Amino acid sequence: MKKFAKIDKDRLLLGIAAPVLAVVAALVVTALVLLATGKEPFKAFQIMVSYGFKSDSQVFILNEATTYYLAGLAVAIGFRMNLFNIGVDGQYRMGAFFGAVVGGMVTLPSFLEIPLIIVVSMVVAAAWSAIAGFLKVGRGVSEVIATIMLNSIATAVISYLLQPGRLAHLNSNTNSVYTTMLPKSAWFFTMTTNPAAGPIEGFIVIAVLAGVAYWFVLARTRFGFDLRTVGQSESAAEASGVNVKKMIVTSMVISGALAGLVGMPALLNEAHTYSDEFPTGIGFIGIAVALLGRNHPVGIGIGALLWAFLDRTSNWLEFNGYDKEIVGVIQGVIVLCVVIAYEVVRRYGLGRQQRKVGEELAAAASVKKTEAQGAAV
Amino acid sequence: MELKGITKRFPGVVANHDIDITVRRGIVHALVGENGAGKSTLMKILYGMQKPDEGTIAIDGEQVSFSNPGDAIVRGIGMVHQHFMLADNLTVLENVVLGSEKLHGIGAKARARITEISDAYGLGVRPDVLVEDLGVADRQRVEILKVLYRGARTLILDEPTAVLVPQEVDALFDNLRELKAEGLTVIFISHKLGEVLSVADEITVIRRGTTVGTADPKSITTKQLAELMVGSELPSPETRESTVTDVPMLQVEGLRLTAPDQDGVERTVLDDIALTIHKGEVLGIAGVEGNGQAELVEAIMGMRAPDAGVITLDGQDISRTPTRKRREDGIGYIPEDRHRHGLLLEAPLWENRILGHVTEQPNSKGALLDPAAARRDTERIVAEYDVRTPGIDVTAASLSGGNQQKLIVGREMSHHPKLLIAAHPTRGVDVGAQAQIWDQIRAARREGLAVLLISADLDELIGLSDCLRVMFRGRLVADADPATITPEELGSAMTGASSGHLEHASAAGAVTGTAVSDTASEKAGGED
Amino acid sequence: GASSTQSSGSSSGKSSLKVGIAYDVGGRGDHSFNDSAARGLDKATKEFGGTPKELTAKTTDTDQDREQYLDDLASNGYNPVIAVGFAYANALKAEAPKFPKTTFAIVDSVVPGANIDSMSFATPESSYLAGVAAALKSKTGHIGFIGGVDNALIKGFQAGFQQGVTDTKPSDKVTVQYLSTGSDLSGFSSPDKGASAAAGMLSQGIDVVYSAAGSSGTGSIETVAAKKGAWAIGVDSDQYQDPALAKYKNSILTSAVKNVDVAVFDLIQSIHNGKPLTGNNTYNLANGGVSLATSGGFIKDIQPQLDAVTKKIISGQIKVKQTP
Amino acid sequence: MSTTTTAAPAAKTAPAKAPRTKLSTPVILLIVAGALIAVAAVRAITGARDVTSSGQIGGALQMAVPVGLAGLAGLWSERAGVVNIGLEGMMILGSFFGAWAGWQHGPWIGLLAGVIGGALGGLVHAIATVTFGVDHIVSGVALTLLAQGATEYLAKIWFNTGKAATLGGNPKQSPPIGSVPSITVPGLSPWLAHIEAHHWFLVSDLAGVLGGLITNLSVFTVIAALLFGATYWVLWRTSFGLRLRSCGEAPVAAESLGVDVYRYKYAAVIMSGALAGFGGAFLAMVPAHAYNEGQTGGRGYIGLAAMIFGNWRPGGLAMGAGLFGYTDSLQLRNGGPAAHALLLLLVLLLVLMAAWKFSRKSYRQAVLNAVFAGLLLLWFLMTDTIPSEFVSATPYVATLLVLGLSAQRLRMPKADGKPYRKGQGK
Ligand SMILES: Nc1ncnc2c1ncn2[C@@H]1O[C@H](COP(=O)(O)OP(=O)(O)OP(=O)(O)O)[C@@H](O)[C@H]1O
Ligand SMILES: Nc1ncnc2c1ncn2[C@@H]1O[C@H](COP(=O)(O)OP(=O)(O)OP(=O)(O)O)[C@@H](O)[C@H]1O
Ligand SMILES: [Mg+2]
Ligand SMILES: [Mg+2]
Repeated sequence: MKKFAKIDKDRLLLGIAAPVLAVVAALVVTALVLLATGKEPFKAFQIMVSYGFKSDSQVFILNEATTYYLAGLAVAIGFRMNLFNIGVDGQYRMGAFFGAVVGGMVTLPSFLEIPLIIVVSMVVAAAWSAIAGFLKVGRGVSEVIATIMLNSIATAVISYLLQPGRLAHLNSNTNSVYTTMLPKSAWFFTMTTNPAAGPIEGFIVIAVLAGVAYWFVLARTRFGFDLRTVGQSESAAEASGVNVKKMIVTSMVISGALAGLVGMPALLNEAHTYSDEFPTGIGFIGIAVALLGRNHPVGIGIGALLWAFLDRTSNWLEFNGYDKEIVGVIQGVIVLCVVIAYEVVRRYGLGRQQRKVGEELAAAASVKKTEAQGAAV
Repeated sequence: MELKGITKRFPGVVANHDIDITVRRGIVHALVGENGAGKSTLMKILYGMQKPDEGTIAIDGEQVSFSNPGDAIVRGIGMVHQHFMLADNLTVLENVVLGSEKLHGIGAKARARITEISDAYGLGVRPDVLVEDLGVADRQRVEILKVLYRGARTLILDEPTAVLVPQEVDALFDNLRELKAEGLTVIFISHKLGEVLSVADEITVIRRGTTVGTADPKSITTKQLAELMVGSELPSPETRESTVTDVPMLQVEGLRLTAPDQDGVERTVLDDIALTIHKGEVLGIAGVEGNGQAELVEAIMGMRAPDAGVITLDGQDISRTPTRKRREDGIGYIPEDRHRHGLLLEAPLWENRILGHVTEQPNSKGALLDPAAARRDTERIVAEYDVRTPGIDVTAASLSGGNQQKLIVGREMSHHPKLLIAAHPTRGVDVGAQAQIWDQIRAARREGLAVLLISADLDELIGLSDCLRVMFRGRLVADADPATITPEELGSAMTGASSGHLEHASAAGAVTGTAVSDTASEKAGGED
Repeated sequence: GASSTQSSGSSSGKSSLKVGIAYDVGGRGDHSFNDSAARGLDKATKEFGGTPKELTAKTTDTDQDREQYLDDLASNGYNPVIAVGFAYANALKAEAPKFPKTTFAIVDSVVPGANIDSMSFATPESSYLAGVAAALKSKTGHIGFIGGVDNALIKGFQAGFQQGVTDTKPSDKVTVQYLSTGSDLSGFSSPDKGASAAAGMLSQGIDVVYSAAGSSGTGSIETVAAKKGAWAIGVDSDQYQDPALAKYKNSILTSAVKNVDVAVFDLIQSIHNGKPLTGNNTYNLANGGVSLATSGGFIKDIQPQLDAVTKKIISGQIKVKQTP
Repeated sequence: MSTTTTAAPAAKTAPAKAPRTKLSTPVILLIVAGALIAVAAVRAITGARDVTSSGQIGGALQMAVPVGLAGLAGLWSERAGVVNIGLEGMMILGSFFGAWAGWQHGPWIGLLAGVIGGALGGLVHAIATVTFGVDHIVSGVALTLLAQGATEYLAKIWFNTGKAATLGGNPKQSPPIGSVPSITVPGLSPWLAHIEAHHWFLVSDLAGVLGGLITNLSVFTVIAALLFGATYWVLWRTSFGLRLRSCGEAPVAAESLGVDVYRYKYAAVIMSGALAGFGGAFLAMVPAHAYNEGQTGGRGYIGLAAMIFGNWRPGGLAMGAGLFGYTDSLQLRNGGPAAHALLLLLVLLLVLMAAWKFSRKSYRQAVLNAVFAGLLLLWFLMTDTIPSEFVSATPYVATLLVLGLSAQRLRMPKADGKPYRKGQGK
């Protein structure tokens, strides 16, 4: 038993080694870039850290990370079975748009209104994502390409419908086009811990629940086992009795449904309408966050927090005379370093384990042999 | 050519340990040893594909060091690998000239040269066909041509006969003798000792990564050679006491399967297959790989949807049931390729124990997994089936092939299947594990298990089966009684040279195919 | 390191003016209203000294982020704090009450509040004038409008322009082409698309092309410049003066200028003078907030007609449409 | 089993393979002619002249080149077994560095810099995927992210200061770059234009298409076209190409014949980056005269789709890029009406498809196609334009439709995207 514990501890250490390695590498690269462009790197890091840990920063980061986390989960569920859902971006926008439209049309008590909006959003996003799933299993179209095209098509669909006279209104004062404002009953609750820091958006609770559900389904259910099996080896999954095609569509649908949650904090906690300033591009952040977190629910959380931290501090860097675009460099380098580091560590771990198993077995064999010889004598 | 003190370590294994071999020019030198003994590794070292950790190689007295196969090729060494090294989507010509374009370019001159060599050795290779359109024997010839094209004087053939039927083996040996006559050196690897004795001039035996001796093919018998290889007496798969009942467990009728090939053209891969396996019966299927055995297994497993036909398991029509349900209903499956179909290599052993039986006890309760119970049961399997591992949390990839296979067998047997589909159950498994697996199959059969056995090892097939069928181009073309049939006779049917019921003819070499019965399997069952 | 911002410019000794500005997506250098705002800022800084602080939004920003920009600026003593773009409306609504002593401003939107200067621009009016100029200059009677992205703002440009053309020459035809749609903002930054659209128009016999398309407009201006006798009309700033377009300036008939710089400058000046501007300030033809550029002198010959129309618009005799 | 004796049994069950359906030159010409007739008919019926005008074809060509170069870049890399979804990032690098050198030293140096910039991106992708064995898609995504971050940062520093700023550079845009020379065939071009102006059925259409291809042709476009030919020649006619392709089909086999697979993969991926860089530089210098942030606009991905559409072959890829360039240019040039005319073309296509399926006895598919054709025809007849929002989605819808209709018959290099480690082949 002691042996297993040791192997597990090693695994944990190795698991942590990768991201740490990557972040360090990213810091080094960033420092070099800053130096090369004539800026002082250490002051920049210091600014980032001190600002990032202020209490209002913390609230901001939590709120931002909530959205990123959901996007990360949506992407990760695809990654877990080798599906690259690049289309979370289009999916969450479609979902949030129709959620906003439906929510604006009806006024119900909160306990009905909010779930209604969320469900509509999830269903629409899932349906949009399912198109890519069906194209993949039915016509063999790579989901990567299909979802990229669907992102652009989603943009067209939304901009067609988001017109005054169709499903939206024009505010001629602001030149902004928006769907009917959600009734107050659709506003999600917020929590205020420190008035100066602003409220924490209540949707963080849903995000945490989604993370727990993600973990539970994958690690503890038969369905999750089947899903992971497909991700690890499609052929073995097929032989073990998983209907791989069905699983592809199912997981695209689940991924899409999760994507349907991504726009909810912005809709239910912030804007209460879908307007032409609704945030776009979060799906792509989700990819980065999922990669950082290695598709693990806790890892994704850390990735989302890191990303939000970098976003937050980028403003302050700009404030302090740095070009905030440096954060883009940091983010790019971190992701690239992380994926490389994970691979290196994974391979090292696997090789080490094989070696260890070999050694232990050899030791066991020689013990047996000497025992046998002893018995013979 | 002299290899001295070669040592090669891989994570977890010492593949070669202080090996010494001397090969003289112009002879056929055979290298024998059981699976995993380190033969291929040694040859890859000689061919520059692997670097030895220790040791030296000398050619004609001159010490050499190869950093890649290119260096070896320059030295006149060529190798035909155990697994085909061909690009399917390239033409034969492209496959042959690849890497040696300097010799004759990649155009007309190369084509002429290929035709010339092909004619000289009677290989019959067509340069402009895509490799994917070739059968195994043709591919083998392309491999040999590749080596000859490079002007190799030393030819390494790593288990070239594994996928060939006896007649094709004879043709190959004729080619080898011709090469030898031309003054070429051939290093020949095989487990099939009869073949080795018939073609080799010298034999080196490797056991557990080291040379244990050399033998003279003229004076040694196969039995002695085998014992040298294994270090003890050879186990045998013989199983003669019959446990066959007359209760059918699996019945397949009129099974037809078509599948689109690369061009999208539908081809018939299974044609009108009919067979019955009774409780307690082992039905062996012989056939050259690629004649539909894999598809038959997949159709029975539900991984492919047949176009026509009825499959009945224990009286239940399962023709339309999904794979998972079939497994729950009692089909156990030892797949042909354990890495592709049997394991999750990067998952721990206990998760591999769940694989394929996730809906069954003790792996899950309702929709939820029961990891604790699964782990407990994995411990049990590890102990009962002698899986050598330090624990159940190591990944499947870190186990050796034999131990991986024992885990799979243990897993499948733990669910008390009614029907076991065993495709090459002992392929790539060492002798000890092989015997264990055979024992387990026999034991289960005694308790009424029906087994569909597919194997390329004809001795295994003959020894274990109660009844034999031969598959050729998607059809069951012949049947035979394992008690009397010889591997040669079976081999002849596998090439399609004979069909119907195969009777053993005592006249040496003569194989007559005389069909006698219409329901061959019943007949065979009754005979036992 | 960068010069410390907290020093509030005391070392310069000239002024303690600290101007904070939060641009919309695109930021300084977008060839559009952000750029124009930046010009106003630059002019004010030159005149009154002080230390400006510039922040820029991203496409992924939510209201939360935008609030943050304003908060960072206001809480660090910047006054005024200028939000460029209607996307800041919600954020401003939340932030302005928190800093009653700070004057905020927002471009292209109306946000009520005692400490808020809402700057709106009557761009349809200047586009109307551009339409008049186009109609008078076109020989073929076929005129083109290229919009960067089909949002409400750009549709206002389209509406005014079309009206200007048809009011002047009812028989003239206006062809409209947008480069991208909805949240796909690439239409503002794809000169190649601008060029394609312009080429398509030229081949249909269109000889005056008005592009309200951010930096995509450079593509269309360039394409139009390659055809003899065809005119391009620029937008937002006087593109005749744009160094990046110096090669083609002789084909730039005029530009429908939106003087965000004027508004920004006005505001900063008012703070400098201690009398902060607040409330709803509309910049239109009447007060010179929007105008038609005259650089190059290509519309000299039609200036009388233009002036007449301008008068009518100011007097309310002509009502310019906001939506097509 | 009946009572027959010996004899080779059942040879008929596995029929001899039908000859591979390869597109021969006459067949291709026939397809092209058919397409031209169909388009000419659509023009005649709908009156949407832009469908075959020389301007449209010229515009399509210009739109197709960056996509085609991206696709070609993908082809190089995937033929060597490395999936390259980082093309977008490499194009960004190409446009950025191309413009950076271009505004200072002219378009030729700019082109060189763009190619080098793209190649550097390729190098990073190669290091990650080949040396470190990172999943190809993951690495590509990460690379694009990095390229975006790095160029945004550098643009702010390089284009927004000093001389660059005075010449019109700013954080989003480089100063203008000098023009790339272009070619117009004297005599022939005007003559074709003359014929085109008559709007004769088919003749004018043909003249429009030819005219579009030879009028005002940028030298960079010519180079790009040559690169297609060169790629075909290098990959399918030289030993270098054979080795490179073998790395994408069967790297272990290649290794066993002394091919240094890593080296070829590196070469291919760097070449891929260089081509994508060319595509980016083209964008910054031919249709525009400056780097603009966001200029590549997802063309890297579209290029990949074009390559898949083209079945990993230069000819097919050129057709895919052409299709994209055609729809994109059409929607930009003439918006709604032209896209509306395309509907009719789609109807024709679906009818043909239905007929073919019917002859192939897959009735369900035939009916499905026919129903779709009917619905589209109805749409076509009931309206006379397409909403502008959907017009701009035309290229994406077209790509998806085409992939959906063709994807099953495609064949990618066998080891494409698979990890390969030296000395680990079994
Ligand atoms: N690339 C590798 N990495 C790690 N271990 C390896 C590698 N190649 C071979 N081995 C191991 O080295 C040992 C010797 O393998 P080798 O292939 O040489 O055996 P062999 O005698 O050819 O067996 P077979 O008869 O099955 O072909 C085996 O345990 C094998 O698993
Ligand atoms: N390609 C490979 N890459 C890495 N490790 C390998 C590879 N092939 C084999 N190994 C490792 O080599 C060891 C032995 O594997 P293999 O299955 O060949 O052993 P074997 O000697 O045939 O075992 P057994 O005697 O049980 O059949 C294992 O630790 C396995 O993980
Ligand atoms: Mg082995
Ligand atoms: Mg071997």
